[in-house]
Amino acid sequence: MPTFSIRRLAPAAAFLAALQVHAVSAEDVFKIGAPLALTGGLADEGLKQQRVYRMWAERVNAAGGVSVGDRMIPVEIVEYDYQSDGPRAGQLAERLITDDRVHVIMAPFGSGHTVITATVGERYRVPTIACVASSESVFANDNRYLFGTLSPNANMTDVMTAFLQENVPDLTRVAVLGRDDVFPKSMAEATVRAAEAAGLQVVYNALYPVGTMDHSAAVSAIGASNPDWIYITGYTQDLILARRQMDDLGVTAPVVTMVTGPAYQEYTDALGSLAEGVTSSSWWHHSTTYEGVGAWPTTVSFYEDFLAVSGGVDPDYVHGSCAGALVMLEDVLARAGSLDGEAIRDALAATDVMTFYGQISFGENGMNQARDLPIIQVQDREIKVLFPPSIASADLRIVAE
Amino acid sequence: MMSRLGLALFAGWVVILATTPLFAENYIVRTAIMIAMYSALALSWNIIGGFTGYPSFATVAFFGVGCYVGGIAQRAGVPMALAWAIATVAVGAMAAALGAIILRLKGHYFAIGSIAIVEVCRLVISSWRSVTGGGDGLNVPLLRWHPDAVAQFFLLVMIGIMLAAFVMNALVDRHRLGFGLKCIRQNEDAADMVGVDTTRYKIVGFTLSALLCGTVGAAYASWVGYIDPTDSFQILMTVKVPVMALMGGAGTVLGPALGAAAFVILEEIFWANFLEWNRAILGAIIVALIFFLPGGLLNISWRRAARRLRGRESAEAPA
Amino acid sequence: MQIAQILANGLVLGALYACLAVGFSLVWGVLNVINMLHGSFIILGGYLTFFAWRDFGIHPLVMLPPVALLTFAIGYAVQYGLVNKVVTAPVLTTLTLTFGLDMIIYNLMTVGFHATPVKVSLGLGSVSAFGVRMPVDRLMGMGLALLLTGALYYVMRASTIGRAIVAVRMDRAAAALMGIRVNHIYAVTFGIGALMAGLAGVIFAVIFPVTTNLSGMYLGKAFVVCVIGGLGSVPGALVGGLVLGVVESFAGHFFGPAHALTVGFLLMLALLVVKPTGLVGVKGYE
Amino acid sequence: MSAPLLELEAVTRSFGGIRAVDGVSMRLNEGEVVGLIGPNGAGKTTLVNVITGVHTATSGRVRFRGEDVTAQRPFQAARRGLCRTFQIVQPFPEMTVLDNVAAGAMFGGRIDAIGAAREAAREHLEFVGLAPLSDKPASALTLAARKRLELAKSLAMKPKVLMLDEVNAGLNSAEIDGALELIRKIAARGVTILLIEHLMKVVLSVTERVLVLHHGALIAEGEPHAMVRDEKVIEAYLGEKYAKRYREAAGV
Repeated sequence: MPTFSIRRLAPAAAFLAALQVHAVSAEDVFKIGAPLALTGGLADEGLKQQRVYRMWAERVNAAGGVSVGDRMIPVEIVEYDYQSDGPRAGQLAERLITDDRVHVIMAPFGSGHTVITATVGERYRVPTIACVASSESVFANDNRYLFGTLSPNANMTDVMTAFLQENVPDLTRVAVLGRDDVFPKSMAEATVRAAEAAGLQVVYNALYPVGTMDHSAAVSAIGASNPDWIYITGYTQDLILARRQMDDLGVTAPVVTMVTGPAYQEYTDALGSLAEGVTSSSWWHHSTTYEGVGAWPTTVSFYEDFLAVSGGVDPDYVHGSCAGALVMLEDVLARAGSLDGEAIRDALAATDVMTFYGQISFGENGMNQARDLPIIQVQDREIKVLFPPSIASADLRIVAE
Repeated sequence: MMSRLGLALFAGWVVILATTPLFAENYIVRTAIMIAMYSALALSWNIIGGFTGYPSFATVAFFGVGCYVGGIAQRAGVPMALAWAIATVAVGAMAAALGAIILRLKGHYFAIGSIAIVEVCRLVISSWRSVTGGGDGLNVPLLRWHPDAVAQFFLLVMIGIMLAAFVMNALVDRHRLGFGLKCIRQNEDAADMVGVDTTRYKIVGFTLSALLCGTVGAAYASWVGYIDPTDSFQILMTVKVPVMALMGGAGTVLGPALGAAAFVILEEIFWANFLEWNRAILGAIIVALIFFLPGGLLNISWRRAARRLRGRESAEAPA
Repeated sequence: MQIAQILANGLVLGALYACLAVGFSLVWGVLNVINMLHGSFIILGGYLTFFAWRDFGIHPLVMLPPVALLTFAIGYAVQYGLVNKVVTAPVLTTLTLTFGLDMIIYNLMTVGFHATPVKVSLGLGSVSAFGVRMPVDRLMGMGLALLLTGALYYVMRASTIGRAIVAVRMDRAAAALMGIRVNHIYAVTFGIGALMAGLAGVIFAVIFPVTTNLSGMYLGKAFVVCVIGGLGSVPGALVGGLVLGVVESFAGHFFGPAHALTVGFLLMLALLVVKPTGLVGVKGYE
Repeated sequence: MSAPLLELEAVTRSFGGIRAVDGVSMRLNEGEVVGLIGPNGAGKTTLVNVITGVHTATSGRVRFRGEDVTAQRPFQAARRGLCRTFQIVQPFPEMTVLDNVAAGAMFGGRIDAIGAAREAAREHLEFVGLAPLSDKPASALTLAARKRLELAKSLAMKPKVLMLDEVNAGLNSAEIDGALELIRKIAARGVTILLIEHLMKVVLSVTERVLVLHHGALIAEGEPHAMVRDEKVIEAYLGEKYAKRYREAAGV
């Protein structure tokens, strides 16, 4: 029997134990845990969250920290990379809570990984704030410690359907194509429900699976159903391809909406003139003009601060929502008066505050109930806000008769 | 066979794993759970990949289907342990049925067939929305205990499955079935001529290699509390498991468990310290493994490594 | 009218699938090695084309020769230096080796190019004839794909290197006796495989977004095309690609996009069982 | 005459257009030692493959102890005691010599426990004179030793019919004598043997009856010495010209 080499492995196990970082848990630092996807498929979104977390921490610490009750204490954000791997996100959430003793966790991008992190948070009674998870299913298993700054999809789709019916004469036929993935799927289904409720005729309704490399079949079918309104959801690369293929196959409609496409700068960069006229609804846009509490009193102040850091790249709803969540936390801590998990949780539940990101007030299931979510459109290579009227900067343009 | 020393050291290792909650933080306990889980998967793979020499990449299909059957059963009110049993049997039946089809293929074609099984399972589960929640994923009822208790419980569960896989390996190794499977690996035609019912033996081997993967999947679903098609059918896992078995020594009884432990520990160390480059480093380890540990950690033979490095296994090497 | 459009979509997509898979099929057929790096070579070709176009304004067509040379060199080096040493080892070894190498290249590209999807858009518009509307860049892509596949077929049939590769595929030992330096030929074959992947990347950069996330998907497609068409033969990859393209296009139309991929896979599984050598494949290796 | 042990009725096997085995009918009785000769490519090995189920007969019947086994699979043939050795030796390379033979004992010979199978294997290794090499890997054996290993392996399968496919090919004369001695000892144990052979010396000294195959068809059958002089057989082996010259020389 060859010599058995388990002995050679023993030192490796010891080394692993030593590696484990010892954090001094003290009451004088407000620690936020942030499992982020810095590598792997969701790396883009993870890096966006990381940027605004650091911006906020620097700005707040420069101003002496956050006020908790009567004390001003510094903030610290503990980051780990979970490599866009769901199970590892849960593992890291546990490490943040048990080893780093964080008071609050910022959930990672996307509804799926948010649920995994929130489940761990719930077990340890540590509040979890999801700034990029919008499908109701994430908040459907009555997790008292989970709060989301994105409003439910239904808010967005009902508002958009109503807005389009008002501004587009004889809008009757709508075609919906969604990506079969947690968030894009719920947006597509919410739109179908909203359209039927508003009496529109849904002439095409299908989902395309993850891993679809080509949309010709779906786009041709949409063309054949000659809709007045085309509504497509998916990640940026799906939407870039879909828009190209619509142009390739000569498929268009008076209103073309793509969800969360135009909200990202990569979309307009990659498509150039093709992005013209594409509408989208989003949770936030930098051209909105809100005023509120916290490190960034107005949208413009956040926008300029961001441009300085990003070298001219515009912030999108991911940046807005996550920065808004942190700003909201300042208000929560002031009301909570202590760093105890339950106190923070109760203060979070009672939150009803205005921020540069917009209104934040959590409903029964922990989701932000803010109503008037901005509707945007690409006009002359720029993003214009069409709704709500209070911050509208342009009128809807019909894409093509 | 397996020496007394090997068995003793393995028992010691199991004791260390089982007692991590006493001397380490939850993060280490969680790593121990992952080690036990991957050891069970690697040991299960060993039956078809190690003993029989059929390079199967279907592990994650068994794991994923185990997750879903266990999760759906639990959501329907079935008690946890029973749900796991149902998952095990269901995955075993699936493996037997699919095995009968793809085990007629050999070498690369079998490997591709096993990968195809993973993709078909993922596509079926993600499009069967009414039952599996499709792309939305599925919430599995959670154990409402104290987190430390939950971690310890699942540590013992995974270690239990690992031991079951270990015992299965040892029994098969001593039994006629193991002998026949090894004949098939060495020379399938000769095995056929010598009287081994190769088709039936391969199907039994394939099913045995699937059973406990189903159990692991179901237990994992109960532990994590949320499963979705992309995470439950990760291509990365289905390649990692054979690599772990190779690292330890495929075809031996202890090899896969040793390989899984070494791989998970190395992955944790590199991932924690080299943030951006951990995937490349892991890749480098795998490449190094191919050249310097041809037989795996259990039978380190520098002679065989030297042979491979000098190109004795290249196309022009004398026969 | 509809049927013509669906068929056209399928054929164009099929030609692209063929171009994507032909290099992979060659390496698998001749070296009996499953090259997990194939997807990453395509993405590498795509990124090189994109950055040349965006930063230096170089038209993708001009990028074909440089990308071809670079990917061939990388392929040759990887095979000669590493894969050759274990090419006679069992399936699991070579597949794991190329998988490890793929993780390294994937990580390098993700750090180097970031995963944000990027795309070359030439704005060539589309053209329509007898009821079928097709974008010019896709037609160009299809034309190029068929041209490249044809060129490879010609090289394999007529050039000395091609004859040597076919000889090695048929009987390695005999080929060696005929004075063919087998290791060199293997490295050339792997290099050609990488070259075809790189060139597919150039074409794809104009049509599809380029991001490292897609490398796994391209690899998956190559598997399916090879099994359907048949291994190691250029016509096999062409037939496999066209059949898959048309099947997915019609399945997407009649069963909805959700099932297009499933139908493609089931076709592969069926063929894997009934005729593992594929529609056109010859009883070569295995 | 009791029912023949093995009976072939107009067995044919064709690959595409070529009829490798063409309407062969023959019988093997218990305890007989029969030779099967014929030029290269006559279809001898294909016939053995058809009998042992490696290939299924395109038409015709194969009966073993009265039971129709035409569609049997190789492992069923082995378990029924219809055993064969390979023309190109097929050992389990990395397994020890002992385990190679134990595999035969366990599966063909249906001994369940590994220990008992190894015991039986030791006896067969003694019998063929390979006992000293029991613990060496099969890949380390010389060609002659590997041929004996094949013999030991098929003996371990408790064969009723043993088909030896050119078991002496590649051996030198001393090794052939050794093999011949072994074949006699096996026959003495009452095992029916079908000897596929080119070496006339072996055929003449061991077999009682000889079948001659040419282009897949049985062209002659009979007593060994007569077969060797049969004109049709010579023509089959050496071609028409020699047959004519032989006829003239013999003044027939």
